[in-house]
Amino acid sequence: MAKEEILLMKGNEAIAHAAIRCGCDGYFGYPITPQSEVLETLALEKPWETTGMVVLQAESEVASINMIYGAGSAGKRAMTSSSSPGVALMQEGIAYMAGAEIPGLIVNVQRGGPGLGTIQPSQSDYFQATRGGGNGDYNVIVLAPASVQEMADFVDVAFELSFKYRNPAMILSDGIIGQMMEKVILPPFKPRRTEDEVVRECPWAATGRRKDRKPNIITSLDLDSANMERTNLHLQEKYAEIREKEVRYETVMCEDAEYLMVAFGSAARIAQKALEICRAEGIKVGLLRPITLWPFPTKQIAEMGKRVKGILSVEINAGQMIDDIRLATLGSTPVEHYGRMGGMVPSPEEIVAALKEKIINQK
Amino acid sequence: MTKEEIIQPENLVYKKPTLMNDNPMHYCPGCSHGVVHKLVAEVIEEMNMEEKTIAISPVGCAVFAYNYLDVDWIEAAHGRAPALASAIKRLWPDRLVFTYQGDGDLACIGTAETIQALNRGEHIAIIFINNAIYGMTGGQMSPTTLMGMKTATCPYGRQADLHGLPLRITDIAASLDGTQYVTRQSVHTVAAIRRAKKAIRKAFENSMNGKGSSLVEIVSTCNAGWKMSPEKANQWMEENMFKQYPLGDLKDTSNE
Amino acid sequence: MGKIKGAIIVDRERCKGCNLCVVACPLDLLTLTPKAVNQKGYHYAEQNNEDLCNGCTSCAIVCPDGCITVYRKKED
Amino acid sequence: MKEEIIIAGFGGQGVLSMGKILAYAALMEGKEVSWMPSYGPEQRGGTANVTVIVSDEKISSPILSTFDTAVILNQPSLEKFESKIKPGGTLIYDGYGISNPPTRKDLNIYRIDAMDAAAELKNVKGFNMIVLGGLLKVRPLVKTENILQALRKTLPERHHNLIPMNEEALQKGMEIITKE
Repeated sequence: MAKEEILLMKGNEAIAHAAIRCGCDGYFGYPITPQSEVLETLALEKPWETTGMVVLQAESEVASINMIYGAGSAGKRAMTSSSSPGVALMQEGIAYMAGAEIPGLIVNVQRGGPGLGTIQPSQSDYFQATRGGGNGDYNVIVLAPASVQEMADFVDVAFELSFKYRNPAMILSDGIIGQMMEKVILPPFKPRRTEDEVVRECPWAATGRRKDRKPNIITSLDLDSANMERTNLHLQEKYAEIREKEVRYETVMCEDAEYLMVAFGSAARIAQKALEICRAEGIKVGLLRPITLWPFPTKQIAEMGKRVKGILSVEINAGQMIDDIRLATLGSTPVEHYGRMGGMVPSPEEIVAALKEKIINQK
Repeated sequence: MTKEEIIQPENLVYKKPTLMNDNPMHYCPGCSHGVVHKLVAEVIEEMNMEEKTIAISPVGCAVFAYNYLDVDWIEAAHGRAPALASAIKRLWPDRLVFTYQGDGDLACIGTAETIQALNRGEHIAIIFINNAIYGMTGGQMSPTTLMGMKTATCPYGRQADLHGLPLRITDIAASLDGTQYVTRQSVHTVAAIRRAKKAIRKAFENSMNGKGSSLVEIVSTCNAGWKMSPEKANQWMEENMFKQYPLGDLKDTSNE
Repeated sequence: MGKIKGAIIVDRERCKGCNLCVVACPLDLLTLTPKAVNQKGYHYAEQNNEDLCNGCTSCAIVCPDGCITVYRKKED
Repeated sequence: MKEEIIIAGFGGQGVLSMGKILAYAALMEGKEVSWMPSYGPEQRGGTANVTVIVSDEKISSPILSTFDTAVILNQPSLEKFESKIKPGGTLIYDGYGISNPPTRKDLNIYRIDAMDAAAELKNVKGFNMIVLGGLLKVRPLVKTENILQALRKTLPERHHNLIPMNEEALQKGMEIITKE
């Protein structure tokens, strides 16, 4: 393939191609709408014949996440993808990974819930993704792509962060970004790490005990509470460092904004159209798009909160991120929510109307 | 000849394997786990795979196996060891990858992972300790608990209508096209231990020779859970367990 | 042909007194200490007759905790 | 320029692939594009629609509630989307199976009897290319040669022998579309 070739593909397909190109060692997944194209694309591309990447259709999401846990424990770059009900099943494995400090990538192409819900897009797994999701005090690094290009780009970003901090990372997408086609430039090829590189870069991994070291033991268990508290304190220190260093966000026309919309992923795309409509009417609206949902751009939103007359949190859910916005602004400005649920997607016009009703026209 | 004359390095005929460290094991006195741990360690040493072994421990009594054998270990979520092993073996094909699981872990919560990994013919070995009870949580009924056997959750004895029937998961494994070697052994006598060791060796060698999956069931005692002395437990096992779980190879296509 | 003589060392502190070696010894040469206990409170295994041991290793093989080391020498 | 298009019909009519070929051709002309399908559990049948946006500038929302142009291939889709076309916009519909034709007076309405034409050409699968030809006749968003180029890019090699048939279908569509 020529360098920098501009392609047209679905977000799900972009994830698969990016995985092959960014040195991913293994993909383990289970079919579920609307993300099945990830596994299908990998199966079609046969990366095991080119890069040596392993692709396996597992028996369940439970098995998939535990394959990632095993692969990551052995120092390998491994990923899975699923959609909301499948990711709910994976929470146990993700908690184990967080507890044992195992890197790995989970892609959630969200659909509406609760339960089996719908196959249509949603952002209602925000809490699950940003609060940990499983048991215990932990966090997962969460990236929210808003375009097919970002679906491709964030695979490597997520792996790098995941290995840097020895923490699971998630790409929190949804049926819109997963199913839509846009132009995309795939990332350049990066070879898979060699055995020596894995052993050198992951000295903690269970790769076979060389004589010059003690056995590497990967576990999240410690029955000694004092030890377990130390482990937790260590995790919290790590999370503090991630909060300090890894916040990513994007702003659109925030400089002169009197009102602010905060939206992530596909909702940010729709909100941007709403912004265009508002600006055409002379309403000074800005948009802040968190790219990392955890760590959340708390400081930046706190700053904006002091400058604007109100904030609308635009989410394709019942109002989840709004909690983080309110925690960031601490009452400095009114914060309201607009969203749709159950697979319904708000239109730009609905967002404009909500902005006027809930923020601009409030005295 | 004095004892001191005999106890000389050149006269050494048996000691615990080097891979088994000196950490005191948390297993109850007389527990079969210790014997199987020793066999696993001996086989790894005899195959010179100390530096190339990635072992997966379960949830259950063997959760702390990683404290006793000095190889690299990963402690899996309950029942998921075969999923971890599948991924690891595919990503590290030259490593010896095995799981060590009990009946609660392998035959109950992890049934899907067990059957699927075995039937995919993953080049892994599964060591299955079947003592017909949940040991670590205090002796509750497991899928392999015998009919009439009393446990904390079937205190009046296992009954078909209340609890269902004992699961012979090793027989299921033998029926799978993906398995090469499926055997049922025990470690209650010197002769049985020797046979069990051979079985573990064959399973490990199969996994290194790309010969599909192997399952070695060790019909074991849980004397504490069964509320018997270790000696009595062995006797009870011979009289009761072996009827439900007869010893011997159920399938061996590793030489075909 | 010379007689084969054996000797064992029991790691008393690791021993949990499970009695399996006692049962396994074909010559009935092992017993648990009637009174003495180790630091964990177990009556540990010891040989009741050191002269008769032939170093067959049965006791060591069945020991779940790997407490027994066996030596064997042919008498000249 | 920016054109916001909805293409809607029954599943199996080639709605999604028609949108994809249009988007691909626009992409090759250096345009920004987005292709957002309705997706459902049905593999065949049911209704299908796709929003295609072609623009000189970066596209914000791939999800729209109003459109510049609508290509309507069945009655339910006409009922759903007629009201969502911007005043002065374009509505193209296939007369086959439409019992209640469009009524709005503020639109440029075109009829294309693509289903009949496809039968006539003995190329039922060429239906969507006939429609696409009609669309390009009245909304020349991309060059025909780039549509053919896009077909070459998106069709598997073994189907490249079908490209001349598709070209014929495109031409047919351009010929038969009529303004109402």
